[in-house]
Amino acid sequence: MTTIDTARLVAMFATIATATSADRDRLCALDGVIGDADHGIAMELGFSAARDAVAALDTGATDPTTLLNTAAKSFLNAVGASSGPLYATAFMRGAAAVKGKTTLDDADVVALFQAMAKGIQDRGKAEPGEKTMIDAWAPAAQAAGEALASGKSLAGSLEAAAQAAKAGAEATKAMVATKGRASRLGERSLGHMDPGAASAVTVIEAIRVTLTD
Amino acid sequence: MTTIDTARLVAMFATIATATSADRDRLCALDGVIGDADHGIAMELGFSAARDAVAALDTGATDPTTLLNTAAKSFLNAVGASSGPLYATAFMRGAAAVKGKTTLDDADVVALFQAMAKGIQDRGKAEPGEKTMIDAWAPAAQAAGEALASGKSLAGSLEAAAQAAKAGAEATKAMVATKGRASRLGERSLGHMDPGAASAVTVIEAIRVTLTD
Amino acid sequence: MKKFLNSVDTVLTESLDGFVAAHSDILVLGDEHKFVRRRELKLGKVALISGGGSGHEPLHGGLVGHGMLDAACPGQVFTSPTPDQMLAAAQSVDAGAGCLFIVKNYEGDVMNFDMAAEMSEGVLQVVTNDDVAVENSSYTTGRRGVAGTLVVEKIVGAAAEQGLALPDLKALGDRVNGATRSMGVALTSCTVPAAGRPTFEIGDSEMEFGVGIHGEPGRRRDALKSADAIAEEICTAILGDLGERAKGPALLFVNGFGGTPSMELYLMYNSARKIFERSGVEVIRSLVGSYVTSLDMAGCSITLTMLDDEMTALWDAPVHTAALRWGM
Amino acid sequence: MKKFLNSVDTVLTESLDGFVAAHSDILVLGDEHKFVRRRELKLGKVALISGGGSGHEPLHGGLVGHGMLDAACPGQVFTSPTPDQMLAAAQSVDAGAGCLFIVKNYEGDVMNFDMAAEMSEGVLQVVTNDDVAVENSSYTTGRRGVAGTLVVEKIVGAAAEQGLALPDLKALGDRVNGATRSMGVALTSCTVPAAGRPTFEIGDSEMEFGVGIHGEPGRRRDALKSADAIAEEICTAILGDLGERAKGPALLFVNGFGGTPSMELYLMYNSARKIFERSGVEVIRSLVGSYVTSLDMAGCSITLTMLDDEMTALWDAPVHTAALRWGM
Ligand SMILES: Nc1ncnc2c1ncn2[C@@H]1O[C@H](COP(=O)(O)OP(=O)(O)O)[C@@H](O)[C@H]1O
Ligand SMILES: Nc1ncnc2c1ncn2[C@@H]1O[C@H](COP(=O)(O)OP(=O)(O)O)[C@@H](O)[C@H]1O
Ligand SMILES: [Mg+2]
Ligand SMILES: [Mg+2]
Ligand SMILES: [Mg+2]
Ligand SMILES: [Mg+2]
Repeated sequence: MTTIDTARLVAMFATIATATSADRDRLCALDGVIGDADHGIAMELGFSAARDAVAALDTGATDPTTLLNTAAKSFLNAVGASSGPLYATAFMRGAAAVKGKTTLDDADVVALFQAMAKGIQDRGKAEPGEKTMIDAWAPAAQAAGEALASGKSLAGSLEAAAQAAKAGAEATKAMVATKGRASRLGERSLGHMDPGAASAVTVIEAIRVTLTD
Repeated sequence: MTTIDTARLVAMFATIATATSADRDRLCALDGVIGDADHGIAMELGFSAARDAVAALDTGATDPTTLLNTAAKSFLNAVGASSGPLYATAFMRGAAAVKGKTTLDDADVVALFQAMAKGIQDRGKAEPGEKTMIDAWAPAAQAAGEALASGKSLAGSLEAAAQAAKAGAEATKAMVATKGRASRLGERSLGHMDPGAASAVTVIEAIRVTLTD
Repeated sequence: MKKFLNSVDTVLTESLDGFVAAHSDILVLGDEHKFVRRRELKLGKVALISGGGSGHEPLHGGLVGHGMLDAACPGQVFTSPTPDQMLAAAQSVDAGAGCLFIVKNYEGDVMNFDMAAEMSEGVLQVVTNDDVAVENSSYTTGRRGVAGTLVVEKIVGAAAEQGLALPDLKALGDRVNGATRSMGVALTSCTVPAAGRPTFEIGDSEMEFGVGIHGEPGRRRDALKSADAIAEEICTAILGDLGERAKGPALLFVNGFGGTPSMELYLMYNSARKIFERSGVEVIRSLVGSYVTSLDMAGCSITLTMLDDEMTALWDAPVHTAALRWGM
Repeated sequence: MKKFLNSVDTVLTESLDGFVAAHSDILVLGDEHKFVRRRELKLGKVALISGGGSGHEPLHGGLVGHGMLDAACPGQVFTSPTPDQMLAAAQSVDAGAGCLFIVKNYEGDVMNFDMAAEMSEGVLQVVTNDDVAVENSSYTTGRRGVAGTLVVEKIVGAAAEQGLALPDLKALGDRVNGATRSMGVALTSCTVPAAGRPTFEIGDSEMEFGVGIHGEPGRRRDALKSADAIAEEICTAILGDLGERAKGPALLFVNGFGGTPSMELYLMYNSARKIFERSGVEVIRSLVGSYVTSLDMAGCSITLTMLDDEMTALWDAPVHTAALRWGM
């Protein structure tokens, strides 16, 4: 049983920020194909802001809920793109899911993770199969829950989540956006991975790495 | 001694119109080098309008002054370029110079011709040497006057005028416009004939042809 | 890229500084360039707040003032403003009667305004979606909100000035939006300063038919046609979409995208007006100019709003903003 | 050439028809498209008539109305109107107190207006020549009349509305013109519809410094500089030309040439204002927008008019035209 405290969540945001920053150009390029080429910038900006905001907190005096809400707000106000409200809502819902806890056990982390996915879906109202980040987040959240229920550790559960995210993102290549953003491209969107799904893989992998060792 | 009546002036405008129309593209091309490429269009438009206006007159009931004023007005209102007021003034001054006459003798025609040149100069305030139509009209008017004074016929006087115009237009090639329109081009205007001087040669030649045979 | 600028990073703040300085009689700039608001507030009046990506000037900042918006939040170029901007604006202009957000239908804008609305008390929203060109675009689910947004802001702004309550203003805004249809065409691409090159490639004798105000694709790429043929197709799409409603008094708004001069806009207006009137629309109000732009894009859109007496009176009501002014 | 048009021969008449239809509340079109005049004349008021080549819209037709021009005569693109137009306009708007022609200093315009003036009774003229870029150009002897013409028309228009007599209006117009300096820069060429291709070639990172409003050459072709550097050079030229007079209250007018959007104009305004204020000019009135255009040319001009109390009050006086409107 792992116990995640506030300090570990601070480290988590630092890792996500480093990972999305490293991934910036690829994400912009993916967004350039079916969107407006700024997704890498949005993710870098958002997670750098979140990292800095939570790093400034007094970890001893801050619970996970406050930390996650702080991250949400700073992400939101740093990014004018769709990904701003989507990730901000994710973290706010995660914050609500662990309300009252000072440290998080395996089930708490998985609940937080699932609340994040739910938050993205509620905010963006996208269904799986519409070629959005939901195609990575929804299967990842489901896989994490199933793994935990079948007795896996947090490490095993997040491992399952990361793999499901990767498969989900991969699957967006075969999707023709039928609703929303890239739908005007029709067949042109075929063969290209959705940038938000691609970045979700990066984010989820960074979460897995920081929360499981 | 030639006697020019109103009908002959009608014919004169027809000939000028044909000549300037035939010359249109060359004049536009010349204007394209140092101006705005519309001089041929302006001359064609102006003299077609003048031709049509005087052709509509009852020659029996019209004196030269009225005919010339009609030509002036129609030229003026057909052309929005500088050449409009310049030629309109020329014909109005010509009209004034022959006021009261029903037919024109040699001296009348030369006086009309000189008044035209004076009108252009008064309207445009250009001095000889500034690379304008005045560099054709002023020497032409002077040559006509001198020829008549030295006993030449109208044919001889207009012949002298046409030759002086041609030489004057030729001379504009060597002029750098120092004032007015083309002056910003500085040395760039060197080597090119002024379009207004070029068309003056055409107009004067058309006048010579119709009034002297 | 040929633009007047010093650095792509400061384009927005410098332009906003100039804008507010030039109109300091009626406007005030919020901290950190978060919003532009009207100088004189009116106690007890519902506050109207709009905003969106920059690059559409004079929308929305140029529509702030008496009889129209109370505040506008400028995002980065073609990017939604963030909720802290809306919240700061709301805090600054809320006069005790609540706020109405007027939002163009783009996913980023809608989600950001939604979040701001959820974080506030007493906020309602009107989402405009007047563009009949496409049902979904690269930025929206459902139709895009384009030039018709100005009409909504003017009419709702006048009603707010007259003291209408928040729920009624929302209903009015939805009604005006519902009576409004637009469609645009681009002759050239815009160039986003940060990108430094044209958003899309377009041939010398092509046009993008049904283009969005961010240069996003429209119905199709087509050969450049005559003004009459372009107007015919746009007006037919608008009339077709309005269906039975396309009869009687209307406002005709021909909007330039930034790179098209007024001579051409009036020529398009002339074409469009004839087409609409031929089919039973009576053009009783007109607006022609570059009000909802797409940076330096050459092109225009045509907007038709079917008017009733109330809407007409509100359109005519006094307005004093940087871009629209009459009656005062 | 990418323009909204049906045929190059009908561009002007179609655009004018649209223009007058869109503003039929205040404007009337003269026979044969010879002029545009205000709908309501004022008995005993001096009639203000301007005009010039088309392609500079909204100048001059957009400046016809209460408090400004009584009539405007549109020529062919970049070509003077003809005297019959001025005469028809004068006949239509003369209200018994004479006419003042306001003419931009171009040889064709000056000669055509001169002829019209000679053919009329009771006409005086103001010839504007605010452009400090060059002393003579391919169209003028002496300085060109450019965007400052709008300032002359506004201030003289207000005075005419208030009943000033013809000689006093001429004196006022000359005084405003004398207090006004402008200079422009082009980033792209305009394209004259009848020509069908750009008036001049210009490289991707070049600008034409001191360009005229017909795309005629300016001081020099130069590498495209930052907005601040461009503003610095223009403002310095204006200040240098004004000399001792460049102190105290002024109107700063940043004018777009047709293809430059408002975001960039306000950025230039921001630069220019700082430069002027640094040197003792106090910007108390501002105007930013595309008012004196050169078809679709990208670029802008900066105009400074040194104001006294009388001129300021006349600038502020109510005006109701298609392009400028306030106070009514
Ligand atoms: N309604 C939505 N629901 C879920 N994800 C969405 C939605 N809209 C956009 N996205 C995701 O956001 C990504 C684009 O994000 P980003 O480029 O940062 O924002 P924007 O599209 O505003 O520029 C898309 O690839 C997609 O995965
Ligand atoms: N002030 C002037 N005096 C005499 N001739 C002039 C003057 N201005 C222009 N011109 C003549 O007019 C010619 C150009 O005429 P045109 O092209 O028809 O008019 P615009 O210059 O208005 O386009 C010049 O080549 C020159 O000969
Ligand atoms: Mg994007
Ligand atoms: Mg974006
Ligand atoms: Mg010419
Ligand atoms: Mg010309």
